[in-house]
Amino acid sequence: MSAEPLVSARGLSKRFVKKPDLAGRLAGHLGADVREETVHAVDHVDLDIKKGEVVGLVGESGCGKSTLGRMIAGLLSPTEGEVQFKGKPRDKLSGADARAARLAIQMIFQDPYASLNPRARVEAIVGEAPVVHGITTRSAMPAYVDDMMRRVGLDPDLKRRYPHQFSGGQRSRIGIARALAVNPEFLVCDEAIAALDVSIQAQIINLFMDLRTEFDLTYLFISHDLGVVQHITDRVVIMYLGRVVETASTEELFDGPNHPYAQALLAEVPRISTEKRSFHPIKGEIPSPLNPPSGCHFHPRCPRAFGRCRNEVPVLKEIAPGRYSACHLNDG
Amino acid sequence: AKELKMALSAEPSAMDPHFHNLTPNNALTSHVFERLVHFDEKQSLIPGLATSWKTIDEKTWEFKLRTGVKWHDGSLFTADDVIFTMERAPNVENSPGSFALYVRGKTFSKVDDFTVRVTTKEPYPLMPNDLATIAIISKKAATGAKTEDFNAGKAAIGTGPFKFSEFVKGDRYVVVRNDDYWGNKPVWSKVTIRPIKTGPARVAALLAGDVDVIEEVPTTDIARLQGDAKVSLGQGLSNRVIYFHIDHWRDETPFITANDGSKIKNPLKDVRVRKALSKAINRPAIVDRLMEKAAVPASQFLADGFFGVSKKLKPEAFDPDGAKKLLAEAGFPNGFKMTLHGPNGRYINDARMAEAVAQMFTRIGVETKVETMPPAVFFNRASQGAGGNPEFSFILVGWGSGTGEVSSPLKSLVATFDKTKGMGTANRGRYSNPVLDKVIDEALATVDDTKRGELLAKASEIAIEDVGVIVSHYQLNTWATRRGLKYVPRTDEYTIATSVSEQ
Amino acid sequence: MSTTDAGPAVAEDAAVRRPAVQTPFQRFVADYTESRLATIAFVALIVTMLLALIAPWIVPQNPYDLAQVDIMDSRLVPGTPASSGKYTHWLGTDGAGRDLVSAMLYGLRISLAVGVMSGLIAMALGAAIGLVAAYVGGKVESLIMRIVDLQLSFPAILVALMLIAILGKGVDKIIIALVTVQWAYYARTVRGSALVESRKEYVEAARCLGLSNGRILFGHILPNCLPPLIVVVTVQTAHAISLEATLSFLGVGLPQTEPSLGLLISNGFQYMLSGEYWISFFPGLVLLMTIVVINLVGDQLRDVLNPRLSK
Amino acid sequence: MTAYIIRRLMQSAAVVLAMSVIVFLGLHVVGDPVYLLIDPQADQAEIERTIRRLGLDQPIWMQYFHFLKGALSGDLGKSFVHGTSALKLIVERMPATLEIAIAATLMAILLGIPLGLYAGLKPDSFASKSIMATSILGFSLPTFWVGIMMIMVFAVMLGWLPSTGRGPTATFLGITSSLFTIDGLRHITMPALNLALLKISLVIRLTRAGTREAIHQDYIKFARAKGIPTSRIVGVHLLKNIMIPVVTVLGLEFGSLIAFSVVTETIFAWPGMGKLLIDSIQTLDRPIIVAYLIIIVMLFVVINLIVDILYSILDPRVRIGEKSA
Amino acid sequence: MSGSDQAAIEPTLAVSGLKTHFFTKAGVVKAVDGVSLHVNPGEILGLVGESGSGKSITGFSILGLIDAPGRIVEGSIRYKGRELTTSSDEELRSLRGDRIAMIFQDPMMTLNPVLRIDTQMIETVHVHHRVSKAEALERARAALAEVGIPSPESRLKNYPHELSGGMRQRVAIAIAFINKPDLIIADEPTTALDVTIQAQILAEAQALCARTGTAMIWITHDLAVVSSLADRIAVMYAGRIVETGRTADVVSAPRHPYTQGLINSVPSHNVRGSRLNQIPGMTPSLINLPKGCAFRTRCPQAIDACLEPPPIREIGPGREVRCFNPVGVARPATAEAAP
Ligand SMILES: Nc1ncnc2c1ncn2[C@@H]1O[C@H](COP(=O)(O)OP(=O)(O)OP(=O)(O)O)[C@@H](O)[C@H]1O
Ligand SMILES: Nc1ncnc2c1ncn2[C@@H]1O[C@H](COP(=O)(O)OP(=O)(O)OP(=O)(O)O)[C@@H](O)[C@H]1O
Ligand SMILES: [Mg+2]
Ligand SMILES: [Mg+2]
Repeated sequence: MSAEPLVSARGLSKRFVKKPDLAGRLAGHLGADVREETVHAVDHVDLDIKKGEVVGLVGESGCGKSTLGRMIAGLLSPTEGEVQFKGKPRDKLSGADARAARLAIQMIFQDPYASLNPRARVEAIVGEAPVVHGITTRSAMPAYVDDMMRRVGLDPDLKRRYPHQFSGGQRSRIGIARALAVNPEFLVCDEAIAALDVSIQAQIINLFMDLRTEFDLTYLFISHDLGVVQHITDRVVIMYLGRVVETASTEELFDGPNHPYAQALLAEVPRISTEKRSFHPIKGEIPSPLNPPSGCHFHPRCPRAFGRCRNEVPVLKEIAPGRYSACHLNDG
Repeated sequence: AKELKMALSAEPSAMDPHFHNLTPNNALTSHVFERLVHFDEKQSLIPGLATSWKTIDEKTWEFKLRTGVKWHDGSLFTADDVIFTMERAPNVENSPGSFALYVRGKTFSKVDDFTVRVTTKEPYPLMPNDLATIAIISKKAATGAKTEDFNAGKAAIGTGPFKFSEFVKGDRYVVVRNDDYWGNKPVWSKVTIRPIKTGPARVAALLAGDVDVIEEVPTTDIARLQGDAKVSLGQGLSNRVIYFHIDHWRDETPFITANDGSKIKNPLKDVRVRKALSKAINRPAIVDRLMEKAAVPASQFLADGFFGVSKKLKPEAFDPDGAKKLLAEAGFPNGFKMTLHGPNGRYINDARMAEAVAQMFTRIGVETKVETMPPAVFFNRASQGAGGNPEFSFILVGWGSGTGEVSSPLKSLVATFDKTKGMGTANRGRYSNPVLDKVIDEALATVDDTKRGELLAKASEIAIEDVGVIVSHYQLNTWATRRGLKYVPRTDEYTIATSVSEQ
Repeated sequence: MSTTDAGPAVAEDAAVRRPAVQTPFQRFVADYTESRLATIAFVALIVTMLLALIAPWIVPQNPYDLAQVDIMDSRLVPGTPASSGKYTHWLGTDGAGRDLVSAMLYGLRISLAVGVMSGLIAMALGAAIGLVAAYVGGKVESLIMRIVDLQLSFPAILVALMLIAILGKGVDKIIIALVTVQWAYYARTVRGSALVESRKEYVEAARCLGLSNGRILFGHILPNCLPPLIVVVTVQTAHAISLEATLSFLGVGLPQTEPSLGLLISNGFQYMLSGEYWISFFPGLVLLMTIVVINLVGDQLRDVLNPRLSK
Repeated sequence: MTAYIIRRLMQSAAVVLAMSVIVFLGLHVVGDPVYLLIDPQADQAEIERTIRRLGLDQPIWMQYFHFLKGALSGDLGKSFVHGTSALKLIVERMPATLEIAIAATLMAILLGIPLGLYAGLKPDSFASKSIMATSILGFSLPTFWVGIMMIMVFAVMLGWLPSTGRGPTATFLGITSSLFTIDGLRHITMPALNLALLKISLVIRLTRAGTREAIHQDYIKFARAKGIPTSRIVGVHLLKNIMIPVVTVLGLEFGSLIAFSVVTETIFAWPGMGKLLIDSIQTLDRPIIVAYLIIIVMLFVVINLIVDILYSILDPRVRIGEKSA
Repeated sequence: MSGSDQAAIEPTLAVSGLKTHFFTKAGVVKAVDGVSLHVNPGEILGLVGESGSGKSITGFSILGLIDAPGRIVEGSIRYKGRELTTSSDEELRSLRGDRIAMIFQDPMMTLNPVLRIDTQMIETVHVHHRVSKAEALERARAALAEVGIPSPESRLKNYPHELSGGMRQRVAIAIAFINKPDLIIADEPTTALDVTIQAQILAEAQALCARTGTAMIWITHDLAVVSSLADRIAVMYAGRIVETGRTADVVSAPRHPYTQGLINSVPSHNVRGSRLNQIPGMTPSLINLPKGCAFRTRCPQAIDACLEPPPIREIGPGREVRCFNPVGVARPATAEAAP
């Protein structure tokens, strides 16, 4: 692993704003309750991912994991901040560099059904982009596709088929082959295994890990399955309502989470046990990102919240080497 | 109490008799209002509210009014009402088409309560005809009244055989018997008039027993209704002739080309071509097949029996070979291409008529296309579509003589177009023949009926022989009633309850 | 690839392999032909179209050529021999003397041509606008969609009536009018499915792979919007044919001498009560059957192409 | 809600403006009814007088400007043909049209929903298949053709119902309508049915589709798992969900009912505003045409508003203008 | 209160040899093909299996909610000794929601979106019990309070969409519990929920069963969830139950190769960062299952005998397995990945 991060996020924010239109504003003047609605999907996130690293991104539904992943993959443009690729702001790149940066980061999607064009054959799905970008030629494309399919453990004979003729696990493999076909360095896997059966999940996780060693890939692995995250990642980033609350190496985190939210999250992961256990869940629900709680977003549910948590946003501080947490409790 | 329900083919727009000079309006209002002079079914003049009229000198007419006539509100009819009427008639607010034409140039003066004098600047023979169009209204009831007041019934106080009862525009118009009527009291105690525009719907309404009388029976249904025991028909000649205007004035006419589509000189300026076209028309076939015999082949502007028609003129015989020969003589052995324009839904079977005639022309080598359009569009373009001038080359039109004599079509259709003189106002072919103009002018200034009749006949002959227009047929008007009733057909196309009698 | 398990994938394949059915098209055909009625309707539609197409070569008379039509032959009872003696008016003649069989097939030609042409033009136009709206988004999209909404909330027949009143008669005019009233349906459909499709992950994947917008739009999104579009085309074509007939009935629409089915019916309407039923009855039957057949096909297409119903 | 209404009003104002410009210009190009209105024997002076009186002598933009000025004060101009206020003419005719439109809607609901429900609940039965086949027919039948046939059969041949026209009216709760008299009902049956035919088919299909979709929903299965009897599941759980699209579509289709009444009114000589429009188009009576279209737009705004309100009553998920929580 | 003394008491539900097949155009889908299981009062039975293995259909079969083209073709379902497969529709209906209740997977879909919570709760009471409206309302309120919904009165007036997913699932649970049933079938009720919310629901379900003595069948594909909740576990594969036993026994010493594979493929049972133990292949189509043991083609322990369908065998008290060659007893209890 080199010291220079491969991909980094600098103060990355994404806000979704729903502005009232002219009529709405007029109505507002007439006293109607018309407001601009803003969702802080991602709120000033800093993140460095080094080459060869597998970073897990966890958090509950709606906390902004996908949004962050999509910004890094270049599918969404950030409202604020920037994504750097190999130390350079990606937006400032142009020409061949820009394209290289674009292709270097690929995304693996959650839904194995929706992520494949139902009207294209596997061959076209995998082979289109390499041909367009001149990675292979049209005539060499079939052989190239065969190669890609073999890499992900698919029989190349199946390349004339359509997606609907495959099982969920096979579709996942096709999606991975498609990404691999443009020689990426970095894969953003957004819940890439969530839709699969347990027994198939294991196969795909193994495939990810094999590919990693074979092609020196770097991963941002978004998942809500902490067991999987624990198994395959080197480092974990925990988000809550758009903010990173804790970052730590996987081992350290699972040994002892620092942030109260991380603690709660880890405690509630069901694990195979021989004992019936009694649950002591944290109270309350995940607040709406439309009007998040003041101060520390977690304070209404936090068992250890105190006055300051209500008013002051805790900053992400290094509490141990390579370990960051955003909690006022750390201030003593 | 006997009730009568009649269905009209058009919708009267007002109960105000001066609002719009339009057949359905005039027919409706004549239930309630009367004129000084009345038309009988054949548009002959008979006494109305005036018992007699005469010329004092060439330019002065005197009308003796009927005494003892009561308005529906009980007051007495006098010369004041006549004077009032003549003042109001041309000046109705928002009138889409007023009666001004019939009042203009006439000065009315009251001699006594029951005598009225009319003076004109020029000798004016058509005085009684003109006054037969203007309904007399009550000064007392209608002073300051607007059209709405008539529609509401407030001002709709007449002297006629029926009294106003209800006016629901587009739906129904109801009148009830005037028991104090001076003339023959009507049989019907209540008359409901409804517009049903679609022909078959009208027939269906009659067959279903919803109405007792319908006007304008579609020609297609005449045969069937004749055989229907539950229905009787009344059919009579109308004052309307169907004819064609021909472009006489342009050297190159827009809708005629050579067979290859290139421009040619206007062939219609050649009388032989016009004659050929007239010969090409199979009038008996039209009458027979198209009009279901509800028409008569035409020889001139008005049918036999009307004032001023020529006895000499006979319908042009169908002669395709003769027509081809004439065309060849005129230098068009292979004919030419032409577009025939016509209205769609203005006259009985007008669109199909245009099509049939186009067939006939095509057979003699004049390849004819047909273009029909809504009347509103058609008449606009036919009158002033080409920069204020008639647009088309050859059109199908009709003319109904409101005055019931021949001067009306002569003056409007074939007299030279002259804005200032008010001649040739509907001369959409711009036919111009100085000889003819002279005869017409003379006729219009001749008060003596016999002499005028001769002059009018002569004018008709000139116009027809020169093929100023091509006439096709006179329409027959057909009414149908349920069995047991009888409708006396009228040439003016009016449907009025007094023409319905029980058998 | 040696390290991963090529073995199991092949085993999977054995289980997934489905018999016979291969391409989406074949699957579609199999699904469609499941309904016998719809299959018959499809065949009937093809036959109808063929008949309309080859009409000039199979009918005894060109009813639009005035030289071949004679007023003297008007309203002949079905089965009467033609005056020329060369053929028989099997279904009689109309009021202008046109042989009804010939007139109906020619009328069918016009009706179908009007329906299909307006459908295709409206589809091309609407699909392009809809795609642009979905793709460009923002102000342009909301403007387009407002216009579409307005167009759709305004009854087609009124718009068509007004347009024909303004434009005048003629096949071209009526096609313009029908396109004007129809494009919005296509725009809405395409935009709707394009939005759905463009949110699907395969489109994101394509963007991620650096494919150009045009390629994504036309190579990936558009083909996936086709199924609903096809359904709309069929339904709208039937609708257009019916609308043209209605306009002709109302006296605006097509020229008198070149009657479509609607105009034939409308003309025949006058003869309804006088017992000459055939003049409007047969064209009415043909019109009805044509519309029913198209609707049946459209109905089945809707069922077959609806992703919600297919497993 | 306020924003919603403002948006609607702005939209319709835009439509009215755009539409009136188009119709004004378009009809101006086509022509005017002067030659139809005046006495054929009228001379040039009289023609010009008429043109002047109708205001047609002014340049078109001036005419439009006058129209706009009038429109702002609620005056949509005077009919060329009738000479009276176009607005008044239309408003006078409106009850007749609304009457058949409402009767047709009622028919569509009362016939369409039960049939559609049946076809949706028992999709494979012969009766259901017949219902659906018939509904395709209902979809395909040209309105005018059916109208003619109805008159032929029910009025002329069987003599059961009056062929044309509107029956006597009566006033009930301040509303004057022919729906309140027996003879009026007899008169309205055929035209309303004619108008309703298409909508009945539409409702059948909507209801069926909704039923077919809903019965596979978890909430229906959950209701069954709660032991709710079928009658209540269909009558409450299912119906309330189906009513949402049905009411919405019917509401929106109300506009097209009014539009299609043009055809029905022509056939049945029904004295409504549709017939007025057709006549006015034929006579190029521009003020009426423009006023009609404006009124229709307004009517639509109102109908849409009512539909939306109904929609939000039926579907609690929708609250107009409410922020999504 | 765990089902310790099974022999002595009558089970709340006993299913034996249940076969539910779907007769589709493509062929007969044997969704449930010979399932036998039982639950005792107060006991939680975890029914685990991969997607499509027939878990839900088993649940629906018990409630008599199988629609055409599906049909229970064989087997018996006994509720407190009463045979349900031969009961009339009306009898079944009166049991449903009253004695046997069900909770569904997707909380967004199970509540009728256009009816208020109170309507949906009260009707459940009213169709089974003749009580006053006030009484029904009170029961509804109490039921909501019991599943931990704050301020239940005001919640009753809400529509489903006004509640969060977790809240909705709680309402569904409250509806299931409202008539104090003897048995609840919970079909993956937490799968769609977030971890923290899932934990809350699990806690409440557990507490309720303990309090009311209601028996429960908890259907899930997540062994982890069920291992911490259930007293006993039944593992399903391709329409059959392949292994049952007390949770601790099954988890610590799986006997069926499939169960073992399932447990071994869970990451936490593997050394971090190493390759996972995976079951090769995929779940077979239920239309044409491999002959004999359906797991045969994926099984590392398959032997020739597996070409015949294996019978279910009792291999210990309350412990059954459907395998000719079960995983040896010799294996270490914490079947970790092979070193
Ligand atoms: N296009 C958008 N417009 C408006 N809001 C959005 C948009 N995309 C996401 N959001 C909002 O941003 C927030 C974060 O969404 P995101 O999809 O990143 O969450 P997530 O952590 O991936 O959740 P999940 O686990 O459910 O996938 C959510 O509240 C979501 O509603
Ligand atoms: N109506 C039906 N027609 C045909 N097959 C059906 C039907 N319903 C269910 N099946 C089949 O029955 C099998 C079992 O389905 P079931 O819903 O019980 O699976 P499950 O174990 O609950 O899976 P999941 O975890 O995905 O909910 C599946 O293979 C399914 O395809
Ligand atoms: Mg996400
Ligand atoms: Mg399930």
